[in-house]
Amino acid sequence: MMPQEAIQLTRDRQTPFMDKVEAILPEGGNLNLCLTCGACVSGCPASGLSGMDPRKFLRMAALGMDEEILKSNWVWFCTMCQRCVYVCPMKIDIPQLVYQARASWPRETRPKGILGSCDMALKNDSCSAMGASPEDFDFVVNDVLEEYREAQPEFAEMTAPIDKKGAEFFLNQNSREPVTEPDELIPLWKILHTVGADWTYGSKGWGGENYCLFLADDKSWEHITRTSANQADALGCKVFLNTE
Amino acid sequence: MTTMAKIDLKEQNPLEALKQFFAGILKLKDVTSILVPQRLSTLNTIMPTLVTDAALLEGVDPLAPAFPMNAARIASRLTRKPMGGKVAAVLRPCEIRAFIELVKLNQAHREEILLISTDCLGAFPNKEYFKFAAQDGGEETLRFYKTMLGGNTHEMEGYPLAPACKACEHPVSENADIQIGLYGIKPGESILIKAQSEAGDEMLKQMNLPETTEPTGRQAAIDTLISQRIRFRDDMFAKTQEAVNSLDKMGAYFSNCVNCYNCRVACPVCYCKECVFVTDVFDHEPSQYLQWAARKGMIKMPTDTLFYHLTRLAHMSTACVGCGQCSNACPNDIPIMEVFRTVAQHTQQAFGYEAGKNLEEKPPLSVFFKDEFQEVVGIS
Amino acid sequence: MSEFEPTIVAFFCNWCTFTAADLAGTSRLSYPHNIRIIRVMCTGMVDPQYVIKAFLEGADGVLVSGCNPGDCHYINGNYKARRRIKLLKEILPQFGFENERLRLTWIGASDGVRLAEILRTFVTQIKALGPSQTKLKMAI
Amino acid sequence: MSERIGFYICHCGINIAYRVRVQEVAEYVAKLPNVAISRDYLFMCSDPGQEIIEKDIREYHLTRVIVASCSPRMHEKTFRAACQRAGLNPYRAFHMVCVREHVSWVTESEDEATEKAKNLARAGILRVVHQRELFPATFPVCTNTLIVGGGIAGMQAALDVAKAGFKAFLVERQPTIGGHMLQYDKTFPTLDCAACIGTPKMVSVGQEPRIRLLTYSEVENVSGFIGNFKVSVRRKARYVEKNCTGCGECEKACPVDFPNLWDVNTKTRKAIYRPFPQAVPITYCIDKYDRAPCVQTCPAGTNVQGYVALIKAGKYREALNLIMERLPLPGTLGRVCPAPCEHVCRRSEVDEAIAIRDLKRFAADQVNPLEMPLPDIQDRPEKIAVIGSGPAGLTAAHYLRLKGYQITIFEALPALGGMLRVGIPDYRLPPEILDREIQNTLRMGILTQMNQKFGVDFCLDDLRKQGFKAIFLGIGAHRSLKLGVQGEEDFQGVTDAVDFLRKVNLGHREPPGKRAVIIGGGNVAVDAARAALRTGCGQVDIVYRRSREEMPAYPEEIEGALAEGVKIHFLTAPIAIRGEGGKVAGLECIRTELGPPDESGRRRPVPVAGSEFVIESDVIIPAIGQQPDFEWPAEKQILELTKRKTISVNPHTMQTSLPDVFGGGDAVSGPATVIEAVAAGRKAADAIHSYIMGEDMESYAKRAAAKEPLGQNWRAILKTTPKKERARLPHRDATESAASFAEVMSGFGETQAQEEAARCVNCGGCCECKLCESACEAKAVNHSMKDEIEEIEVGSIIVATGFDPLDPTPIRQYGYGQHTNVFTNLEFERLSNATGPTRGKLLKRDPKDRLRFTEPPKSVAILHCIGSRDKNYHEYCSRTCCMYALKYAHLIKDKCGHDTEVYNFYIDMRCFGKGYEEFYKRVQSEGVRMVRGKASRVDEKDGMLIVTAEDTLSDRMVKIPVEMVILCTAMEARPDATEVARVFGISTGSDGFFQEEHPKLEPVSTPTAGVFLAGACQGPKDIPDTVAQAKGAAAEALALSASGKVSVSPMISSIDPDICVGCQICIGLCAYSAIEFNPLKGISEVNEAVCKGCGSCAGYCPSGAAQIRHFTSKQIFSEIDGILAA
Repeated sequence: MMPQEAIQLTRDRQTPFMDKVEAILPEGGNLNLCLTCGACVSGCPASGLSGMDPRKFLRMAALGMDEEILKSNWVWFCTMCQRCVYVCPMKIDIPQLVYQARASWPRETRPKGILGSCDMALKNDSCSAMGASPEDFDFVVNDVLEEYREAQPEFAEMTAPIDKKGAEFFLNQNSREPVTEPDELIPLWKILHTVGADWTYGSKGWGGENYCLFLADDKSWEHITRTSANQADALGCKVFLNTE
Repeated sequence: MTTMAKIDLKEQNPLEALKQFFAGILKLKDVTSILVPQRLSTLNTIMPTLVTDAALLEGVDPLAPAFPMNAARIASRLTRKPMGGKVAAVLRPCEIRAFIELVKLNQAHREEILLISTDCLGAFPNKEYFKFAAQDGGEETLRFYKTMLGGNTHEMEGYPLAPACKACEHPVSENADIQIGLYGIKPGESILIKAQSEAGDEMLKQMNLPETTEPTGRQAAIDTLISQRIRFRDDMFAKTQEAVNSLDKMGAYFSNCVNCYNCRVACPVCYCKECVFVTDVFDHEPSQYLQWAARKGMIKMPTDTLFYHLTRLAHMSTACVGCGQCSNACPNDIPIMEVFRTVAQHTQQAFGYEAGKNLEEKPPLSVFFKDEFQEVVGIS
Repeated sequence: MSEFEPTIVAFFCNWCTFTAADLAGTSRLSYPHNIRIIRVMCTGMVDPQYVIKAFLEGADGVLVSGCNPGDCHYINGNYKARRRIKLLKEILPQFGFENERLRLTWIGASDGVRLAEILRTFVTQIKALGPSQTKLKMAI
Repeated sequence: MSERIGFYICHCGINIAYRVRVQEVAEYVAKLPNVAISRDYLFMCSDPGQEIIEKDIREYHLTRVIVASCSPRMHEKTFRAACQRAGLNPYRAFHMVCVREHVSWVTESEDEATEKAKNLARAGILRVVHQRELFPATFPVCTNTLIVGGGIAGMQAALDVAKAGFKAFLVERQPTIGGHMLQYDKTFPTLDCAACIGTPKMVSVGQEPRIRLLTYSEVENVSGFIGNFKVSVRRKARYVEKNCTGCGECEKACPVDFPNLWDVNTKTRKAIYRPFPQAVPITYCIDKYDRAPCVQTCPAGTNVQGYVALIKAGKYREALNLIMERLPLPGTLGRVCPAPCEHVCRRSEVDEAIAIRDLKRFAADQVNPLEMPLPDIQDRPEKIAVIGSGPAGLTAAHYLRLKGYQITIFEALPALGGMLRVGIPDYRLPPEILDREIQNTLRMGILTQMNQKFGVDFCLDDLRKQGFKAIFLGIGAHRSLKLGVQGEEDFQGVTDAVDFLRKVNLGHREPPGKRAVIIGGGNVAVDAARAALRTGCGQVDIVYRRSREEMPAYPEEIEGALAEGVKIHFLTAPIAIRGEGGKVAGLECIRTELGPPDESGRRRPVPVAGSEFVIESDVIIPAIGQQPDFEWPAEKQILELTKRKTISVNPHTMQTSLPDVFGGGDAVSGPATVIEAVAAGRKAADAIHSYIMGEDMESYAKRAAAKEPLGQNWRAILKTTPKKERARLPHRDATESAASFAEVMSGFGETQAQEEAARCVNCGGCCECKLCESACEAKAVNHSMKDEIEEIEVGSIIVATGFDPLDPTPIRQYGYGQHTNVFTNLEFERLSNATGPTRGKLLKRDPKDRLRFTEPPKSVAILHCIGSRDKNYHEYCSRTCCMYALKYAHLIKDKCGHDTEVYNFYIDMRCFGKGYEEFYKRVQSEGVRMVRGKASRVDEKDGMLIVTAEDTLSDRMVKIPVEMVILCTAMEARPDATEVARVFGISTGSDGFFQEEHPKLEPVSTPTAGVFLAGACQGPKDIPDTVAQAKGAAAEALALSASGKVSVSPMISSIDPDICVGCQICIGLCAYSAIEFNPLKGISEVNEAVCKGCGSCAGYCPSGAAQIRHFTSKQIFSEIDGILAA
């Protein structure tokens, strides 16, 4: 075994990556405050994967080892669960660091699964990561609804509106259900029906999952969120219910 | 409580009736004297007089369009300390409001004074009045009385009312113990005597005048007049605001000012014994003037002109009753009243205060509360 | 042309805001140099005349700052100051002095960080307003 | 040049000079008018620096001096003194310009800083020439010192003050001095026992004649100024007088248990207590709150909490005596009371209300009152008539007899007891219980006259003639209300419930018919139904207009009736009685539904059209209400009635319209509960006594009406209170019980009763059973003690109010409060302490009972920095935790054995004190495992606590199972620190602790002269630092006392008499009432001893007559001029 190579720190060693992230964070987000207590590590589900953990990641950023951390594929193991922030005594926003590291990857080199799902969502106005179109969604929802209303007379009055103007709640929907498990749409409808909620899906932006966020693709993330939000605004809904 | 009496006029002359009425007041058992405007025989002018002898009420004329001074200051002098008897004071509504302010500032006392107020017909600016009186003298009060009650409330024979009067929305006093009503009654017919307090009521009872009720149409006449005046006033506010809303304009507005401080001497609510601007705080070292001049190459002399006016606004605008004596007093004809009323409108509204309205309302800067004006604090 | 550098006269009460200013210094917090502090014992002694004087002499902004509600060393001086500032905020704008040039804040003795923040914000705001009329011209 | 100014700018080493070009500033100032000399120097505050000034003053004949250096709050005094030494009046001559805190330290650019310094210097030059001579006023100093807080800091300071020969007042909020230190076991690093070094201090404080100890007291208000403070101290009522010998007999007698706060709730104490055995003073203390809600709610004011506590303690006789202080019928009410007390019982916040009524029955069933000794009665000659022997009459008779009156009871029926006898069926209230309780009243010497109906057989005047001085009317409400339906009067078989029950209760037990229908939903209806069933009625139905939820009868009665086979028709109203051949044949009913609420708030039943139906029956028993039966034509006019046809009385005196006649019970209130009748009887008895004593009844009523409303300051219920199910009375089988009039429910067994009573959370604190009073030989217990306010005068004040440990419950990931064996540091201290719950043994908690401790742990994890160094809680380091954590590690090894595993989870070890690092080494060498990493969570698994952390040094995750976890919680400011700060005119910092005047140079002073700080109230610190600071604070106070005088700032208001116009607005604005009006001169004048110089007057005064010296308009204007002279 080779002895571990020492980190080369020189007087003018800079920490551009960390500075950049710090500039994004609102006041108080000082990434230099780390006490190196390790609480983040012991709460993190991705600790130890790829030989990396949140503390190490932050330390390396603090030492200016930008090359190493920006290359580490550990950032794609992070689930963005925010547990590290929750336990951190200094409230250090490590996920933001991870997010920015992801964003620094050339888009085409990012993990294929996430990348593909994000691209799918950009294909049409549904923003569905499975590429389902507004028409498909409309068909599936009405088909399932009709079938169920016939089968269950006590729910004969139930509705699952799409683009209902002025509804109180705007709901989005993980596209897995309409595409692969249409029957699983029903339980939520039943609850909404039973409590008498005035709700609607949107023909645009109904896709609830947001892989572009996980891809750290700001523009696409914004596109997807905006499509959804614009639809809710256009319908005049008061509350956006994110089901994802 | 309100009791009302009526005095019918002989030969349509209200002055004669008022003379009789004031003589009657002087006879009341606890009234020692009466403060009343009279036409001084030697001069063709009207000044407040303090009368104890009922025979010496010949020149009584509270209705003339002359307003040489705000007599609240006189009433304050008479009541600052116990006088040894009750004085009845015949004052215009704005004088009464100024008096109320002075009472709040402990410069006058309400206990030994009976406030009597005529419905105010307004007055000419002093200089205008002197011109007018010089060419006429004598009968003009009756003509003025008839003109003003006849519906022309802005001018007579080419002489306009003073702007302060044209903008005055308080032509009728609500605070006087006795209100002498003119508006809403056919001129020359009668005058209304209305008691508005316990003391006024008591007085009226003693005088044994024929009772009456509020003449129909009086309130409407007053309301119409007030709404005319509010229109004029608001127009005046707008124009004045426009005329002073920058340093240049403000400078131009006050450029005639020679720091004579006459405005503050004439002001009934400027109550300081010695204005801070004449104390040694403003007795600058000669070198100081040089330093100031050196800064911008020149200074206007005398200095501190705007400082003086802005300070006076801070000191008295919440108490300003809009009587217009400041404008009357200005030797260089600066329309001071207009600025002061315009600002007073803002400061009084800000504190929910109306000068001279109610003895119970504390002057805005004499009180404070924990949870108020929270919008003033902080920086956003 | 160099950037407009305003002059701001600040009346700080000895017990809270002046102490906070000391603390800001001790803590080496930096803020724009445009602030000129005049020490008063309490904001309750700030005569409206002081503010008028400062504006007429060319101040671009005036900041009066005292203790937080309930913390006034003299029980309630800060509340009295608030009324006086309210009064000035009714008068001065009539003559073209923008309302934002006069500020009242309450900054406690331990609020060094907040003090620096407020001073930064205030200077930025005044810079945005531009120089006061009296800065450039003689006031009569 | 009339003025000669010397200007000095300080480099402050490099602090100023690194940013401000000081030489340039000095050169600039030299050219300003009036400046005679301008210099810069390295350290102006140094002796040579000051000497330069003094020398210049003399040589250059300077009249004014300006120093530009640090904040005037720092060295203004220093330079003023220098000027004074050189012969100048310091206030006239000296002005200080701040170019360090306000310039060099906050400005980044050298140019800007230099410019700003010049500007400020110029303002100073202009200002200083307007300064005037001022002379500080000198006042004598009161040499007493007030010390607030009796912890180690307060005790030390008090002892030092006393040692120097001055008097100290030591005010402590707790009943004992000692503070947190006395809760600890050993102290680091020397491991000497806190009690061994702490208790001698406590004793010295207690015995020192120059220390006046005010424990259980709080400072409420401070006025005055340095050297002359006036302080009001609230001396909270201890309820035990000073002659308490501390023998502890009272504690043994007290039935009420509380968690002991001193032991951090790890064990219990009594309501009368002292926190720990060595407490100083030894005087006991009673923990009182507002009376418990049950006591407040009982109409009769029964001391519910008291008797429940006595039952728990097995003191049944005492319990019964306590009950009978307020009501003479405990066994009866223990069965039939609606128990409003249970509805407000705060145990329901934990699980369910205490079974109070059943406990009362239990107490009454344990003791036969007839076997108790007769009370000692002082006979009085006055005769009083009690008409009616129901609960109201009996109660009135009972308590009037106890006062000595000669009582005769007149009863219309052949038996005593009123509705208790003839209204309530025997299966609910066995006659032998009632008999026994009536007998107990009668045996005190009360006469009875049976079968005497008031208004028929006798009238009021008859009684007056017989010499009765007062009459109590308690004739009840025995007349049933009519149904008002068709057929009611027409057929045989309609009998009202009161009549029916009376007959049954008086022994006529033949069935009224074969099928009975009872109409109504109250207890009377259900009683009639169940009684009818027991007489052998084949089928019994109840018809009720509303639904079950609205039914006013007791739920258990409804359940009982249903179980016994009674059929209840809810939402059904009668519309007519059907008959055949003159006899009842059935009841025609109509279904109803509930409409909107009526005036009573209950939903109004609305008939459903077309839903009529008939219930066949031969007996119809209306039970829809009663009213009093007035059949006394002669007196109808003279006794006022209410609209509801009840007797009208004054609600406070129960006096009727006739002065000598009082009323109570159903005749006054209309049909109501037994307990309300008892309450009325009791109230009337008290009023009758006052009436006979000749008191004015109007003022009596006023006094009663003006009684203060009862408060709701109750003891908080601990969140850790374990749930426990409410005990239920055993039922007899329904079929069996429906067959006889024997009692349906039997009572509690003894264990069941005591366990049920133990569920009481004692929210009223002391239950006022007063057993302590009887137990005290010294007669020191005094339950009527009141809080007192003591005014004291002192010259200086030392605030030493200490800290609180952080409550770790909200930090959910560490499981405190969820997992039994997660301890806080203070809990661990108590565990380890010999006077703690385990007498010093380190034991685990029983998972089922937090108050029980089992065996020593075999492994322990100690978690550092809980709530410290944490932005979510406190950002500061609490400074003591590392060291006490090491101490715990040592103690565990020492007490539980060396094989016990101990882990310390730390971020950084901070062992900075004398001997601390050595102690760290020692503990490490004892085999304690140090894990460098903050634990992120504690989970419970298979009875073990799993601590998760990263060992950051080996870069590995660790999950360690342990049996015990100790959380080293932060020290934090007391929750009321802000209010306390306000009382003393000091302030708190952003960390919540009190702010010292200067962090280095004035660590014990505050901005308020004469008020000093000591100990952890100023910030987290350990015992050595605390003691050192206390000694420092004492030295400050002593310096003041020793000098005997203090000079106060001359910078106060003055009013120019020539300018003042006497408007007096300043008088209203002055917060200190320091201005008075002089009517002779017509001006306002300042009282210089009272004025504090805030300038509220000067800020208003339009003429400038009022000015603050040293802050005059002219001075401020010049400063503004200087700043703006660009």
